Amino acid sequence: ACSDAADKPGSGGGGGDKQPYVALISKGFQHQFWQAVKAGAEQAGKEFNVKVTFEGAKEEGNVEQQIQLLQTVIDKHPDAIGFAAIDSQAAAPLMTLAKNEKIPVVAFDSGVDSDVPVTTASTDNLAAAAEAAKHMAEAIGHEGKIALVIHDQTSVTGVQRRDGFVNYIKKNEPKIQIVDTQYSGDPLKATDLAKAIITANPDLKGIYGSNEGAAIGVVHAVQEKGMNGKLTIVGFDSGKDQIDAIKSGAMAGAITQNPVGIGYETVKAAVAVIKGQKVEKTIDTGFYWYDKSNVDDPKITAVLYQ
Amino acid sequence: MAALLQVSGASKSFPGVQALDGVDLELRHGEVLALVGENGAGKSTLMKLLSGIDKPDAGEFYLDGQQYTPRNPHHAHQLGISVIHQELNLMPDLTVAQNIYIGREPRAGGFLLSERALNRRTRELLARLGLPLEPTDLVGDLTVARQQMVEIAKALSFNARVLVMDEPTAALNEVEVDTLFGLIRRFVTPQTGVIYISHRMHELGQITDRITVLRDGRYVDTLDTATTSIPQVISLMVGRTITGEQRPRGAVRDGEPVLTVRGLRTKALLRDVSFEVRGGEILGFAGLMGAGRTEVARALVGADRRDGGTVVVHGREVAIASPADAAKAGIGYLSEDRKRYGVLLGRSVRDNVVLASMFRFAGPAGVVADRLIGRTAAEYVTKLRIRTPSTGQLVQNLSGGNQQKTVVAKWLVRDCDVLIFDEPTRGIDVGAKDEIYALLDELAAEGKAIIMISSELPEVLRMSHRIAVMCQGRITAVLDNAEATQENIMDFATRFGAEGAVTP
Amino acid sequence: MTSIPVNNPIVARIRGSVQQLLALVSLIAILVFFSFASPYFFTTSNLIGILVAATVTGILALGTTFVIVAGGIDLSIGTGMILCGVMTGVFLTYWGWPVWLGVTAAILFGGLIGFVNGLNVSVLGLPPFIATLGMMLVTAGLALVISGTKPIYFKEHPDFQLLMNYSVIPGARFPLGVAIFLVLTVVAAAVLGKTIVGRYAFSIGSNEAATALSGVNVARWKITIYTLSGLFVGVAGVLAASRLSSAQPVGGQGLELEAIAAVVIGGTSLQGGRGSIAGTVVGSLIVAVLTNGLRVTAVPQEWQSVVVGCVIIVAVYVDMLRRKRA
Amino acid sequence: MTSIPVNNPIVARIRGSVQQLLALVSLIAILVFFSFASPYFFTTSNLIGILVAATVTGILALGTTFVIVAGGIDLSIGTGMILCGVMTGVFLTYWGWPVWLGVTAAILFGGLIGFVNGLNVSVLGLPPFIATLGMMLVTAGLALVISGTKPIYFKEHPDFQLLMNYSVIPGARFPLGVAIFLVLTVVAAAVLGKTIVGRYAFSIGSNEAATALSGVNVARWKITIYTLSGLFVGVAGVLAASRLSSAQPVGGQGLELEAIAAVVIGGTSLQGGRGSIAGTVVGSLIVAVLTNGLRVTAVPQEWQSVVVGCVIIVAVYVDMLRRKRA
Ligand SMILES: Nc1ncnc2c1ncn2[C@@H]1O[C@H](COP(=O)(O)OP(=O)(O)OP(=O)(O)O)[C@@H](O)[C@H]1O
Ligand SMILES: Nc1ncnc2c1ncn2[C@@H]1O[C@H](COP(=O)(O)OP(=O)(O)OP(=O)(O)O)[C@@H](O)[C@H]1O
Ligand SMILES: [Mg+2]
Ligand SMILES: [Mg+2]
Repeated sequence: ACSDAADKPGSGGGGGDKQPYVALISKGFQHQFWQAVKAGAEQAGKEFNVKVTFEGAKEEGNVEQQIQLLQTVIDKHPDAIGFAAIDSQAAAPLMTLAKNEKIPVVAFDSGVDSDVPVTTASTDNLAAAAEAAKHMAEAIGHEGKIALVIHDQTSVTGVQRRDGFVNYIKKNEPKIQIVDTQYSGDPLKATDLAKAIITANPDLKGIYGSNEGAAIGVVHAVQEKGMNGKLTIVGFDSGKDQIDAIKSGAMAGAITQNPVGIGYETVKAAVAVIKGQKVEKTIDTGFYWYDKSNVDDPKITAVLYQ
Repeated sequence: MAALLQVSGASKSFPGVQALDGVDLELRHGEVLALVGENGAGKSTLMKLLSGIDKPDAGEFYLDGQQYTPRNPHHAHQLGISVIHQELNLMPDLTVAQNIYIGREPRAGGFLLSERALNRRTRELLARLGLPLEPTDLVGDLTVARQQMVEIAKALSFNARVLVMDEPTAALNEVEVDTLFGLIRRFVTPQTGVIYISHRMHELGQITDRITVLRDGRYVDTLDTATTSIPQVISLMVGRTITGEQRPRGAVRDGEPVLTVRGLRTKALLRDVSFEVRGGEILGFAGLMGAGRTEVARALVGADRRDGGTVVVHGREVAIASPADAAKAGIGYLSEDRKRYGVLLGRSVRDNVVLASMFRFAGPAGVVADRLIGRTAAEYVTKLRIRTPSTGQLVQNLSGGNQQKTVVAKWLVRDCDVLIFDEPTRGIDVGAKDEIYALLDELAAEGKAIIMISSELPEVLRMSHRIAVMCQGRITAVLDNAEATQENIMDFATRFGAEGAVTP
Repeated sequence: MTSIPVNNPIVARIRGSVQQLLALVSLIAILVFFSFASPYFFTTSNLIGILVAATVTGILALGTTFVIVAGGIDLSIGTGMILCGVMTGVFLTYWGWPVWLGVTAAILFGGLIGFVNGLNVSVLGLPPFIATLGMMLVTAGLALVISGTKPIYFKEHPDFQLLMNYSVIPGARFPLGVAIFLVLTVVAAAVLGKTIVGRYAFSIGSNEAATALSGVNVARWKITIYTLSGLFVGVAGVLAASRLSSAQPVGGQGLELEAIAAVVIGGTSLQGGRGSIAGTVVGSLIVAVLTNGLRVTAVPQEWQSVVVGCVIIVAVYVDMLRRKRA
Repeated sequence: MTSIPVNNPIVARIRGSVQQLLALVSLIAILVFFSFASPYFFTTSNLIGILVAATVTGILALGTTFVIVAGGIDLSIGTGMILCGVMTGVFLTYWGWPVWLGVTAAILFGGLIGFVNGLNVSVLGLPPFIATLGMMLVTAGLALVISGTKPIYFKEHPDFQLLMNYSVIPGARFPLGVAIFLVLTVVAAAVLGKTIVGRYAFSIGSNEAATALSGVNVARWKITIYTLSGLFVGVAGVLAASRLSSAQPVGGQGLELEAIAAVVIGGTSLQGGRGSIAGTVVGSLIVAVLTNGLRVTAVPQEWQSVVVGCVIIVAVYVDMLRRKRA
């Protein structure tokens, strides 16, 4: 019985001659951010009539799991792969493999440090975090103590969103002191963690949360501490809780990327490559600062997810 | 010449218990010394000191006149002391051969084992000892009796000078006891000696040379077996005289059968087992090891799979798929394997005594009446003379016989219509045995139907109104007490082959 | 030479309580240490913060104490809790049920998860590890499927968040959730210590075969015990959702180990047959205090888990030494 | 009517092998199912991919089989593996050791972790769950501390990645890592089945007290067994690092449950005393095939864990039914 199946191995062309197939491997899939990227990718899939699949590591930041996914996908011989590397170098052998199998790769989200991808659709996280730092500094009057709750200690986005923020403060804001940096992207854990930071630093003026989970954790911590309005919170990404917090003034504002756009551009670029068209080496999908003043601006609502 | 083994002034206490208090003991070369005493007298504790499991609080040991201080059981082995403990110490997941030679495996060099050599060596040993065991059988699949044989084989496989046997026959049958005595006689040479602990008084005359008596952790006396009568020993043990009746009081002939079993079958062994027990009657079950008595009980109460057969209680057929169903139908089963199926070792005496009847002590919201439980437990501790500092003592800290009494108490509290006692007096001292016999008589007099499985023929004869004899999974005879003798029971117990099955 | 007899039940009882008290010593030592290490540690608001942080895991640990005492294990409590949170969202937001009904239903849903675990363990006879590992994966997946991998917000019921956060002592910001945790502790202690369920849990954990042969319907009681644990999972899920005023569909994995660790640190044996609710509470608090203290003293996060690991080992070791001596 | 006697050792042996073969049936059923479900599944390259995916967890499961057979448990294998990977990075990249030396040292480092676990369990007498949970936290933290929370790349040793990836069968892309896994399987089976280490593992797991009474130095053998398991952790760490050509300082948490699950699915009892390496390998493959098959057939990711959970429960149940009947 098994031999029936063995007779038709995935010989080259993969998806066959009908619909082209683009497989996206992202860093995660459970968070809303990735769901938004997925939505963008699927939207493009419909538009350009290609089959799109989207998978990510179960635990964001688990390189091993991601490599596993990539391996499985390469074995299916799609017409193009979209890839958001957790660790570019760890993926290098598989990038080479994809190249040898003649499967074009489009990098997205944070880029892949390799010459295999034909293009990269990403946000400059360093610059985005610096923008958050700038707004934080303004909101607290360019002096005082602040703390950071970063969603992940080792991933590229975690590191860049921390370093971009820290470097900006160091370079431009001599009177601002970063007193503590702790790590969790789980809203419940981030809440307890931010509470401890606030406890230990009664004169704290602001906290920066580097993704949705970290940011809403900070918001809840401030609420539970009964310090609404006494602390400046700057966040990252969107989500209903965060948007509500901004509207109510609990949060000063946040940086958002354009996740739907990232997904859309990735698939669009992949389709172009499959058709043999030339694409730019980088596609900047941009980031935006949003706060109470512009949260209802159509340009902003277009890139927010709830 | 110095004694082979000498103990002087050994003392040992546990929280709340002075288990041993200045005990002396002398084992001579070439003798079998009996060590007797009531449950909790301290026999096992003394043996644990000798084998290096526990350290004495005070006292000295001498082996051939030289001071002997065992550091651990391994050290004791090396010095030539081999102990069969009262509780089995076997690895159920290993085979017979692997159990016997654990720690002394034949190697094929370095770390590599030679399973073939191991099994060959074991087969030789078992053949030499005349024990009917298969080296490759898993010990967990054996009955207690066979497990006991594995322990015996293991102890004899050492080239020991002193062999200590703590109630080796508690689970054995007359025939196997004879085999064991043969082994002991062959073991004893002018260089060796045996300490033999047993509650079966009639065995003492058959195998021992002298008898040392302990009472309440103290040394009482040492007597020559040849010039001593059993009542004499017993009175030294318990400090009073005991006169047991030899045969049951008048049988309750009429009356409805309380339990009727028809055509009980199991895949492994039982073939068409049918019998009935009336109210007020004690039905004894006799048979050789592996005859299937335990299996009848387990299949009856739903502990094992049944492949056929009906069970009728008080005239109504009951469906029994689990011991819970059996208990609901009024049938209680006391297992022969105390440690595995009897006690909760890590729980208190109190918890064990009320385990089978917990619902009686629970209020409407499931809240249990602790005070009532405590009172009930205390009552049975007194009634059965369970030697324990309090009802809160963990059962694992009781002596073997007192653990057994605790299990008996559990079923007395439950108050079933049908009680199946599988080796109920296993490890129980003579005095307490009589108490248990009296209790069984009392229960029968109350109109309960009682099944008593026992490997001690005198006990079966003493207690049962009728005796069912089993062989190879069939009932070969049901004898009235009046017509039963040790001889005809043994005859029916060895009716191998198809003919001779009876269906009453 | 002779030891003191302890026939006296009062002496025995005092000795027992002292032993339990002693388990507290590790906790107190940690508390004292951090009080000196940071001026912000021993403040009302921080101590309440610790209790809040301990609430969800603590409630999971309470329920799972029963399962562990009965010789089982439940790996599905972490993700099961997440699923119960999501179900709260479904009942309240998607289906618009009133709060009392939705919350009750979510708690019962937790009971259902436990009931299925109980069935798998006692009727199918699966090893608890496998049965509940399977359930862990199933509940983790279902939480994502049912929520559409998005948090569910309690738009219709802005008051829902009060369940965890409502201040029972005005001014002191002592949240209702913590009060519920305390009440559940008392309930759990009573059930384990004073009722037939608790007795059977101990018996089954101590020797399942002997308990069954004593005529106890072991299958039924195991199902009861897993269901009971599931109800605690349901409560934890509701409170977690209330705290964030949203049902988060991810996470939970790892919480089961944290809860089981709290139980075992509290002296309950994974072999079954031994344990106490008081120990579990102390165990939960040790973990919560340690985590909070390290954060308040701003120990770098990568060192925190090293320290927690070492302290757990030492705390349990010290506790064991004391038991041996007592 | 009478049952067949099994005194015959050959009959017994055949019966034994058939039983083990039967455990394979679930695996084969899953393989057949996916072969029909997707044309991409039953291809050489995908099957090799499955083996590659099974390698790291499989090696962890092999080592931990010994611990579980001996009645213990090891929760530190996942994060311990991560730490061994980091140590490989330290030895090769930071300290510039040659590959053979660095790899050997990293494997021995794994042994050291196991050794410490063994000490904690047998000398301090800690429950294995607590001892190894503590170690899990400690190793997770140390991996971050030592690496400075950054991956370490093997710049100096570009060949290091060949350890996992080198193709032993030219053209077929059959990687060396998988070959190592297969060799280790044979080694583990031999050690468990044919040596004194294995015998004592079974004996200790079956009845620790009785084993000690028989004069076996239980403490020493437990330390040996945990150390052995640690060596497998070391190998897994090196191969994982080689595969990613980088030492990743995070992850690993959760792998221990996966490995233990593989062991238990393979019929090894968590009570100790019973188990086999063949079973563990089949267990690992069931998990790997299932995970891969669901991906290849593009089952939505949120459903995957639901399916895996159910299949694990069913597979173990079916396996148990067969054992009962045999
Ligand atoms: N570990 C222990 N902790 C507390 N008490 C103990 C312990 N071991 C034994 N004892 C007590 O010491 C006394 C002597 O027990 P031991 O087992 O030596 O009796 P025994 O003579 O062998 O009785 P039996 O005939 O019933 O086997 C008993 O009262 C028992 O309860
Ligand atoms: N759990 C078991 N697994 C396999 N075989 C068993 C099991 N229990 C009993 N047997 C077998 O069933 C047969 C009957 O044993 P059973 O215990 O009923 O005998 P018995 O008459 O009670 O004798 P005794 O208890 O003295 O051994 C024996 O051959 C025994 O090997
Ligand atoms: Mg004794
Ligand atoms: Mg029997």
